[in-house]
Amino acid sequence: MREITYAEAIREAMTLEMRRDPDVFFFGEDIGLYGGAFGVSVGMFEEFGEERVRDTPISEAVLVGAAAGAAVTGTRPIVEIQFSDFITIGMDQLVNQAAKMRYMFGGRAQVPMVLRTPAGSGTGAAAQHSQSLEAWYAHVPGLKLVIPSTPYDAKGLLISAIRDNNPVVFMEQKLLYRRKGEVPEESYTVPLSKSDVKREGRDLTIVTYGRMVPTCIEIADEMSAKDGVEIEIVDPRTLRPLDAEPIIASAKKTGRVLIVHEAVQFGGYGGEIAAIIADSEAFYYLDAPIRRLGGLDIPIPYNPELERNAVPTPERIRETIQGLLA
Amino acid sequence: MREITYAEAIREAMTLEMRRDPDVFFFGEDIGLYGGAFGVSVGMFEEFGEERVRDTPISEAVLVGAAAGAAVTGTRPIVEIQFSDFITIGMDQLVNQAAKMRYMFGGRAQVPMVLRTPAGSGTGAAAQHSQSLEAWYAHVPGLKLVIPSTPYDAKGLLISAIRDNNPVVFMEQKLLYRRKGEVPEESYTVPLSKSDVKREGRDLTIVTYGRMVPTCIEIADEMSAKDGVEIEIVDPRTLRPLDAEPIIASAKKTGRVLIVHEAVQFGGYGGEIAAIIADSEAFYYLDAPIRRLGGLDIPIPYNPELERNAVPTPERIRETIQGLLA
Amino acid sequence: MATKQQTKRPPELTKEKLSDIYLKMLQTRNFEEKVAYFFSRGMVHGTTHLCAGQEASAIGACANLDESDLITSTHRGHGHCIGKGININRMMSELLGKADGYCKGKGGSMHIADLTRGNLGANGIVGGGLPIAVGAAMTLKLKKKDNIVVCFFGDGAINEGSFHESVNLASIWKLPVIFICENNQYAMSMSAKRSMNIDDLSVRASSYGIPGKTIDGNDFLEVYHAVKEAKAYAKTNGPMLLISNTYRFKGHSKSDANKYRTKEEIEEWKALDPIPRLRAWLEEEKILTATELDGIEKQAHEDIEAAVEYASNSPDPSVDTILEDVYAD
Amino acid sequence: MATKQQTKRPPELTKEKLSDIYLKMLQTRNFEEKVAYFFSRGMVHGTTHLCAGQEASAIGACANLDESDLITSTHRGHGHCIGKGININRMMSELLGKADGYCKGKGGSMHIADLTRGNLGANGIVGGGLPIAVGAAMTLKLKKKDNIVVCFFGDGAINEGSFHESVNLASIWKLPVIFICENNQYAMSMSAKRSMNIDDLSVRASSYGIPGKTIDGNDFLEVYHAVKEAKAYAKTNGPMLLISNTYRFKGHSKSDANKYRTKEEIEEWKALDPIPRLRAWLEEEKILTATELDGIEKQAHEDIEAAVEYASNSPDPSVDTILEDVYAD
Ligand SMILES: Cc1ncc(C[n+]2csc(CCOP(=O)(O)OP(=O)(O)O)c2C)c(N)n1
Ligand SMILES: Cc1ncc(C[n+]2csc(CCOP(=O)(O)OP(=O)(O)O)c2C)c(N)n1
Ligand SMILES: [Mg+2]
Ligand SMILES: [Mg+2]
Repeated sequence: MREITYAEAIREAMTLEMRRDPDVFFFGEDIGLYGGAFGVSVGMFEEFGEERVRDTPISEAVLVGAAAGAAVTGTRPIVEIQFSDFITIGMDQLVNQAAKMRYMFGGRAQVPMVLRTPAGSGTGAAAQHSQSLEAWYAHVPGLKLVIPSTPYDAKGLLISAIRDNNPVVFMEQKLLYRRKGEVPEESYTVPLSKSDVKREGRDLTIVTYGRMVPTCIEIADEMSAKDGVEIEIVDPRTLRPLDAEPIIASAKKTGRVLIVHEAVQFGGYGGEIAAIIADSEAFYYLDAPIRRLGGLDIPIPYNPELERNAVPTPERIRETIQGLLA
Repeated sequence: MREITYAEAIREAMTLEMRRDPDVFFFGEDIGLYGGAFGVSVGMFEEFGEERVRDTPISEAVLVGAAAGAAVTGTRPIVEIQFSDFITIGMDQLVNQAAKMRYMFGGRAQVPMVLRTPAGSGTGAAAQHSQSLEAWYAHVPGLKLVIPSTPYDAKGLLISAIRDNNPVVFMEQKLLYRRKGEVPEESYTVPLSKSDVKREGRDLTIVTYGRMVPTCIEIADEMSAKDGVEIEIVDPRTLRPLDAEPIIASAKKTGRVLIVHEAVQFGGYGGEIAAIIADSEAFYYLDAPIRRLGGLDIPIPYNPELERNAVPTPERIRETIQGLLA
Repeated sequence: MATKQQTKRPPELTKEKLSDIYLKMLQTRNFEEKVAYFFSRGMVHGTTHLCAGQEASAIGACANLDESDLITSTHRGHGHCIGKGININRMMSELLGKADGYCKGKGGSMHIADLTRGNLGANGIVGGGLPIAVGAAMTLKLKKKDNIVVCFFGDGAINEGSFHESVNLASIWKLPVIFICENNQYAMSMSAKRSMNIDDLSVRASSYGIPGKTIDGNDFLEVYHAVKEAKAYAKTNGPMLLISNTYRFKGHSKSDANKYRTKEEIEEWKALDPIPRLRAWLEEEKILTATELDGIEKQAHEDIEAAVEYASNSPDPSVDTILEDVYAD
Repeated sequence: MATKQQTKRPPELTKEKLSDIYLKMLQTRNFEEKVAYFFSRGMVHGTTHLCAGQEASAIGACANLDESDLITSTHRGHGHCIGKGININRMMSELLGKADGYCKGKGGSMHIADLTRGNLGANGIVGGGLPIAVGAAMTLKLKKKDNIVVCFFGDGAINEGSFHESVNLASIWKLPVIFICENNQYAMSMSAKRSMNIDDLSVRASSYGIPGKTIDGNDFLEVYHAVKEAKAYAKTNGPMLLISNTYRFKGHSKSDANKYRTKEEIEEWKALDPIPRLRAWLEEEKILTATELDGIEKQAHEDIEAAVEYASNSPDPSVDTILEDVYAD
């Protein structure tokens, strides 16, 4: 099958939906002629024009809130926040408005918006441009939260997100933007809230998402070839509402669990996964403590070697797996 | 000993520190003549005058950021955000500026500020005024996070927070403001990052904080009297950086753990506690899955009976304990 | 104490329309008196923010709107709701947290919304409605609808960043929004004088290259005319900022000792109460007779009694519904 | 293409001072040329934002400041740093992520700060520095210090809510802050014309009842004078807003195809390059001879070479330091 990048897959999802549904439109900083800070939307302005692909001033609070206001009145906006770190400026609008409108209004409103935003470290942009704050959004009833790990998932999940009638935070992974994978040309959906077993195995379960998925798969393949260890990798893809069953089932099967994410470990999403397993039937099947490997307890540093070490490195992942299997 | 309320204890801490240290000052919305939305600062404007007790416009972004700017230049501001839900508007300043300055600047800055703010439901103020978002702050390196559960702790912890050289988010509990407890008149500190065993017991550990502490103690006392069950209650008090040892020790001792908080369970702080236990030595001593009891997966509703049921009720806590002991 | 209401009466303000307007102002006042009573008796938990004194501003603005025009409101939104044609029975039910309330008891005073009539909701966040209004106007533009959005907010909200970002965005995209700042002189205990270094808040329009105008918000006709003009302007030219000067007679919320303002000041403004002013004008202009006006007052009273009756008979929401309404299918 | 620099020369601008100013402008330019080179070769990871073309604005403003005056800067802050007297060796080291950098390699281009000289730091968040500047001025006020804060930000930042909240708060408390908007006509690809419905951004001062003034930011003397006046004003009266009109010669950051502006426009502005303009004036006014000026140019060049040398010899930070510097004791 044709291979395209993660960024192209995202562009394709937006483009297909905008062709299909005149209510879908797109706005954000430098997404027009410039094509977005990461080039994700190159060419969309040319295709759809300035009514549906709108460059905005640097005003994240109104961007997020306007998406909610547009959505609740009958359109399907996609708003891009240039780096996920800047959602902080629109946090009230996202969490107090978009996420809560439906409930506060007794179910008599819906807010079908998508907030697309790149997350993560690894680009040398330091502390204010490199965070992975998905744990925050995962904690907010009313929001959905999606983090795709492959071009295929990115396209299918984004189409689902655009069609979904709720506010969806769609966190893209900077370090995956240029990564290629097989993606059908036609439109298709990958359902939200469906965890995906990205690799089957019997010896140990890794729960991970986003950019850590390919890293963990590589390690797993390597260890399979070298040591005959078979690691199962479960990728929740939608972090809220979470489809926990496949995670619990895998933990039951392997009895050993490692949770990996780039986000700061303390207070990170991995805590929720660990807690769910520790309070599930799988508890009785565990042969070892539930291990987590997240980012160090620091802001992301600038120096490349420090930056690399601020998040789980392949070396540390390997070591932790070995520790768990020992 | 003299008994005063939680709100009075907080006022006393601020007042004593402002008398002691001319660099401490205080600003926020309606904290002056009005005395604060919850009356916490009544009389302080009269004592310290408008240079050091400053009413502000409704502008949470600059309030939080100005506290950081004042702190990094040599004063010790206390900023009050009228409801913790409104920190969302100042989130960039708190998380991208205040919390990260020191690290980004290679340790060559310090930001000794305190952000005081009331949190929690139970006052009939509905979804936008009732949240418990401590999990967010707990996830941010560079911040400290304190939630006191008694008037005694409130006073001593706030004095420590004011003297601390880092940005401290000090989340007060609305439902505790009017609750009384013994508090010495003189100045004293309760150290940050020191978990406190609020009640000793051998049969089960409850880890909880804030307003759920008195509720859990009452239930524990009741069950002790009625069923002879002895519950140990550990209150971390400082949620970041966490003193995990006493929690792990208690889990080892009792073998059964329940984590209780008002915040939405999914993605809540309880996940971190559960994960820490599940990855500690205590794992090997557990006789039952680690149970959590947090808020339901909804925004806080208005109707009083719905509101009461949105967070762990004494009945549900009791049932869960019984389930764990069964 | 001028009764300025002598401004010309436009033809569309028929007797029926004006009767309805007067009725709505009275309904608002009476509604809130009931609400205040309930709160003072502890019959309702939580808090509420009364707009008594500000009715001309709310009702006068909304009198220009069709059902398909949109509004965003605030924590002090009872007048906006009634102005936009809400069902009072269900509004009262919501205040009492009942199942028949607009939000099934989940929203309460600060979150009443009626999307079927273009009311995008009150808001518990000061300044929270402005970005939503801008987004709603984006929908109107995208769907080429000939409607407008009226965005209400206070003199406190005008100092939030969201005001600045919202008005700027609306200005460059020429979105059909009328930003109405109801300047009741205080944001909780903070007076507009202390919170801003300017006297006439309408100067803020110039930062966005849009027209700004300050009006007597206690004069129904002045409000009506200003919003009428603004509506015509907004449809073709984009946003406008109106500062509607007014005053709240009651405390900020149920717990307010009013320490920050004087009795004299309150009395001065009470003399400018928009309701008797409108009545006086309606009589002077011989649009309605004293008897007719009395009749409307009685009607308003009865409507609210009926609403209380309705709300009291409405059941509490079942706790079983607590998990519903978080996500749409 | 006027060389307006004929404005009167104040006595404190001695030959030495002007030599230093010219040197700093050149150092900034040369510094950035090196940085651009490093980035284009992939010798530095991450990104950087060059202020080439804007040096008069940065250095001209800072030339008014003592070490105990404070500044907040932006992502495009190299000129502010050098203007505020930073050690260039350690600044270059930081850009290269080295242990001797101002931030020990943890901050990089977007986070250089030098608190010992009143530089409160660059900022990766557009508009992020404004609230910090206001807080810094609160410290000055509380401690009764006779200093000011200069807060730099861009024409993009002026649309952030933080601008509005910050200037308003400073205005009511009469805090000694000069808000300097360096209007280089673009925020990334968004022109000021498209992002605002106004031509002269200084009108925004009127929203806060403070003075606003627009100046030619490529004219060193004009900048110098305006900030001198503003400084005197700010110390007794509170904040002021200056719009410093200028232009960035380079793309927004290292990856910018410059699609949104024309070659012609760039050339027009290059003709207004503040560095040759200052040189021409210094020569015309016979303050410095051509030989002296050449000497300064050589000096600037050597300073940057030395900085590169210093930075290259500086070790990388040890990975063992990664967990340090999160919390103060
Ligand atoms: C973001 C935010 N900050 C603070 C509050 C608390 N609060 C509620 S209403 C209010 C005053 C609002 O003043 P104004 O905008 O003038 O409206 P008014 O109450 O006068 O109608 C305050 C401070 C809030 N609800 N939201
Ligand atoms: C809050 C925030 N939004 C967006 C960005 C991405 N970004 C960085 S610089 C920039 C343009 C800033 O424009 P301006 O303020 O005019 O400064 P200039 O780059 O022109 O010096 C943008 C959009 C950011 N860093 N922070
Ligand atoms: Mg007001
Ligand atoms: Mg610019």
